[in-house]
Amino acid sequence: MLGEERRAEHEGALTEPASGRLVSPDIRDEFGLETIDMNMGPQHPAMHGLLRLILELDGETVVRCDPVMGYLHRSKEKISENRMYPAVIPITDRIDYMHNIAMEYGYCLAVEELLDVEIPPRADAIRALMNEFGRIMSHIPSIGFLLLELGAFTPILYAFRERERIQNIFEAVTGARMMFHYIRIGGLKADLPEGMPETMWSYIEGLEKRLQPDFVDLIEGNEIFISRTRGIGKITQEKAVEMGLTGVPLRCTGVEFDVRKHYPYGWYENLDFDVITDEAGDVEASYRVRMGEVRQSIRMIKQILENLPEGEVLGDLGRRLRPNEGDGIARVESARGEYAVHVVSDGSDTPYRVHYRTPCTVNMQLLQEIVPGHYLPDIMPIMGLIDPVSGAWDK
Amino acid sequence: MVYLYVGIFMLLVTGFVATTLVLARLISPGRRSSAKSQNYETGETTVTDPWRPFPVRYYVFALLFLIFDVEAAFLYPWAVIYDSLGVYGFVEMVVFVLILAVGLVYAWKKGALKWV
Amino acid sequence: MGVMQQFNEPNLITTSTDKLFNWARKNSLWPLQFGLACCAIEMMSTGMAHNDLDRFGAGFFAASPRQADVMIVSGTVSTKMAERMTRLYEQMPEPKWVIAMGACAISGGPFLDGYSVLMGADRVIPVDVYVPGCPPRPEALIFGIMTLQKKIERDQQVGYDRPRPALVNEDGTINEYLPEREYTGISEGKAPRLEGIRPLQRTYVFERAGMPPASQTDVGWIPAEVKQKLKEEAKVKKAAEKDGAGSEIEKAAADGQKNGSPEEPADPKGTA
Amino acid sequence: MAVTLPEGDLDARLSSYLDGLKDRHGLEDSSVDGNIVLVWVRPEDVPAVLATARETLGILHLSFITVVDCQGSFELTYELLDLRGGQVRVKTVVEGEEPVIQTVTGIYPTANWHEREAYDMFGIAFRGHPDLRRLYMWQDHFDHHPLLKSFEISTKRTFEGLR
Repeated sequence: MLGEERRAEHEGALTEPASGRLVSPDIRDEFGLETIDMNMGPQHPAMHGLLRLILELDGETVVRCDPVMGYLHRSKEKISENRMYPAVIPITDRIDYMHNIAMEYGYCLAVEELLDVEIPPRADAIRALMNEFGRIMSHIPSIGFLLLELGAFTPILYAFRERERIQNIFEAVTGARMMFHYIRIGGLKADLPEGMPETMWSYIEGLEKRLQPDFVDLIEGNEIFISRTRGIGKITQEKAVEMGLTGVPLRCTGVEFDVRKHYPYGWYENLDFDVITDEAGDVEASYRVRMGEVRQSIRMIKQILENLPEGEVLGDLGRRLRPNEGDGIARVESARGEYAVHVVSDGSDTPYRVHYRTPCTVNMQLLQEIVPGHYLPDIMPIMGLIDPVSGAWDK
Repeated sequence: MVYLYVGIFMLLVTGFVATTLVLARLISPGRRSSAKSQNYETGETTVTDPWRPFPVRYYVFALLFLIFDVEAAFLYPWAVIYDSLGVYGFVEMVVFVLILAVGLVYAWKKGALKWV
Repeated sequence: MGVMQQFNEPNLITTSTDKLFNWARKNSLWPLQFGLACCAIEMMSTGMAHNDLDRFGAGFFAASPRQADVMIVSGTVSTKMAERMTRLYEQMPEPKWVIAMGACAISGGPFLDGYSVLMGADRVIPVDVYVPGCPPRPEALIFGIMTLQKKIERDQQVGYDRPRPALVNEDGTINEYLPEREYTGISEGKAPRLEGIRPLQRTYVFERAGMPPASQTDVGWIPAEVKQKLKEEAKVKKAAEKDGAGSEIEKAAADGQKNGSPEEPADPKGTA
Repeated sequence: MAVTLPEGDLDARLSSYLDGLKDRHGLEDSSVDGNIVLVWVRPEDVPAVLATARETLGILHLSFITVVDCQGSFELTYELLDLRGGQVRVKTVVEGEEPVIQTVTGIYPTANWHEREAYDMFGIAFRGHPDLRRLYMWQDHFDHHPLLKSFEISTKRTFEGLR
């Protein structure tokens, strides 16, 4: 058949030839059916970027799912080896372009651990402040994307309205809407413009009031949302920890692990917040965990804004950063999970090797384990559960 | 006399549809090419050939839908002249609906509605 | 082929219907849902309520290329994605345009020295409008779409033909974009740092025989006869410069013209 | 079916990890500073060390596997977290251009894609890996491993001239 030679050509992409086994073998004998292989390819609205899933379908049920990545591989690690230390920050901005500030934070912490330099407290506080704003800027649109994939168009409009307002705040503070390049090794680029804490404060109170009517009432009791997400993409605690998941997919199963709480860094020691976990481990639980984390971020921002320490913002390290030999590892809690950077330096101007542990790469393994057995349309909510960003999983 | 209006209406509809289709066919600067005629699979070549035996569930569902769609089509004209029919028309329609309900129950029990 | 395409040079029928069709095509541009990277997020916020694309009729992002008119290449095109992008471009119906959004789609952007990044979408498909920025602001994308609409206004149905994408050979099959050029030991393209900055010779990491020229747009858009005219002019100017000893200004003018970026491609239709 | 996470004071746990690992296998050298247990191990008993770390010591999370190309030998770093503040860093050095090392997917299934990425970028083959394919680059036609130091790119910048 035509399919046979074509599949030989794709041999590399498939783990083993389409097994042809069906979910319910009894139908097979009557009509001699076989499964069909299909591409949910790079250009697909629900794939959160460029991901190709080779699905083996029996009717509507997915029998086997094999993700193929690399369509947005931009060789960030090779470029990071080719630039001076401060020049790598714009590259890290483009790793997870929904929560950029955490990516810079992780890299700068790793290099600061190499240089073991002292960060002024005001810089630490503003770093945590902007990090939490970035988390809200990333969580609310991901809730919007989850709902958009289930067919509801209003939440994404509200989500991007919130995102526009936070982007205005980021533009006032850092100068850019998305690629901030704001956190520098040893501190920050510049202090907050005056009058900024007041605008942040008013925005946060407005957001807190708007959160309930715009998102929670609209989504929580919705019949379609419940029927499409409850029990879909169920993960047990052993499986989640075994697969190395971190961030929302891990916390929605009930395992309480948050890098800000258990491996504290920067200003997070003297902030009290609690780690949101849920028991069910399915897509609806991930929605609740994300919404809870937005509330925790609002609470943290208020604490930081209340007692913002004084002092200058950029510890001076001189123009030429040349850390001594050794390797610095730092991990940061980004909106998608534990993001770790391992910088190996050999004493020269450019890092010898930079390894980015992006949470999306690891959380994507969920697709291979969890998707088989679900219906084809259930892949969208599961992608909403993981909420990956293609810049992060294709380093 | 009434059927004249229906005839004009039919003419208008087919005329409108015909002109739009023919006009589109004429104006479009269509340039055929073999790459364009490949079937679209989100940017990739198809992994297996889609022309292969398809699960029978879809066909069974289509049949059931057809039956009850036609039943609904019969209900409309009946509902329009419902008041002039009196009890006799009402009983007649209830019997009709009941027969089809029996068919639905049979299909349900047989498991035709179970979506694997 | 449409009935208009039988004529091979613009005549009364085609020019008079041009205005109507261009007006219709201009105001209902359906972009293809082709978000690659960070620019896709900016494209989405352009499509959302705050700065709206629906004002230009371009708000409906068609999921499949069969219904799309504009392909907004928003993000980095990796070499693995080049073939898929060409296939999507081929599968779009005929009056189609391409907007290269963001520095990565224009020329590789911040990933210039990456091994797996295609240096600009115009290396494989002809691009109409470049929207610079990394990522470009939503207003910049809207300005890009308005420029495309101006371009569509001046469009002609039979005047010229779009160049064939680089990866599509004559019989229409699309071959994989593979940089066969040996990678190791080609780092001679370093820019001298100290004395006057010479423009860095474009780093043809992916140059190989039969591959497209520097950019599909420089060459693609000049119809054959106009290119012929340009060649003769250059030859004439070189001859004039050789025999006339010429004063310093004239030589400097020639010199300025020589190593500047390749001169603007002449407007295909010669109109203003 | 809840997952039990290690409790108790951090330093006590770290020292227990250290002696747990020490008496099981002959380690070259190991040290504890801050909250990190650094352990150097020969390549062949990496799976054994990780197995004891997972089963007996209860360290559940393998954060990442970093490969550093030291021009002739590869230095692998397995970063293990016990999700409550402790870090165990298992380091090995593998000689040779095309090294082969035992896989740890059996113990930590999350290592599946980390090892595929290491194979794709450095060419290290992991014996026993379920499906060792390239993760990012093309499957065929591309027989380079991009992150090796020998794989030069065309715009290698040098900074001697700068102050």
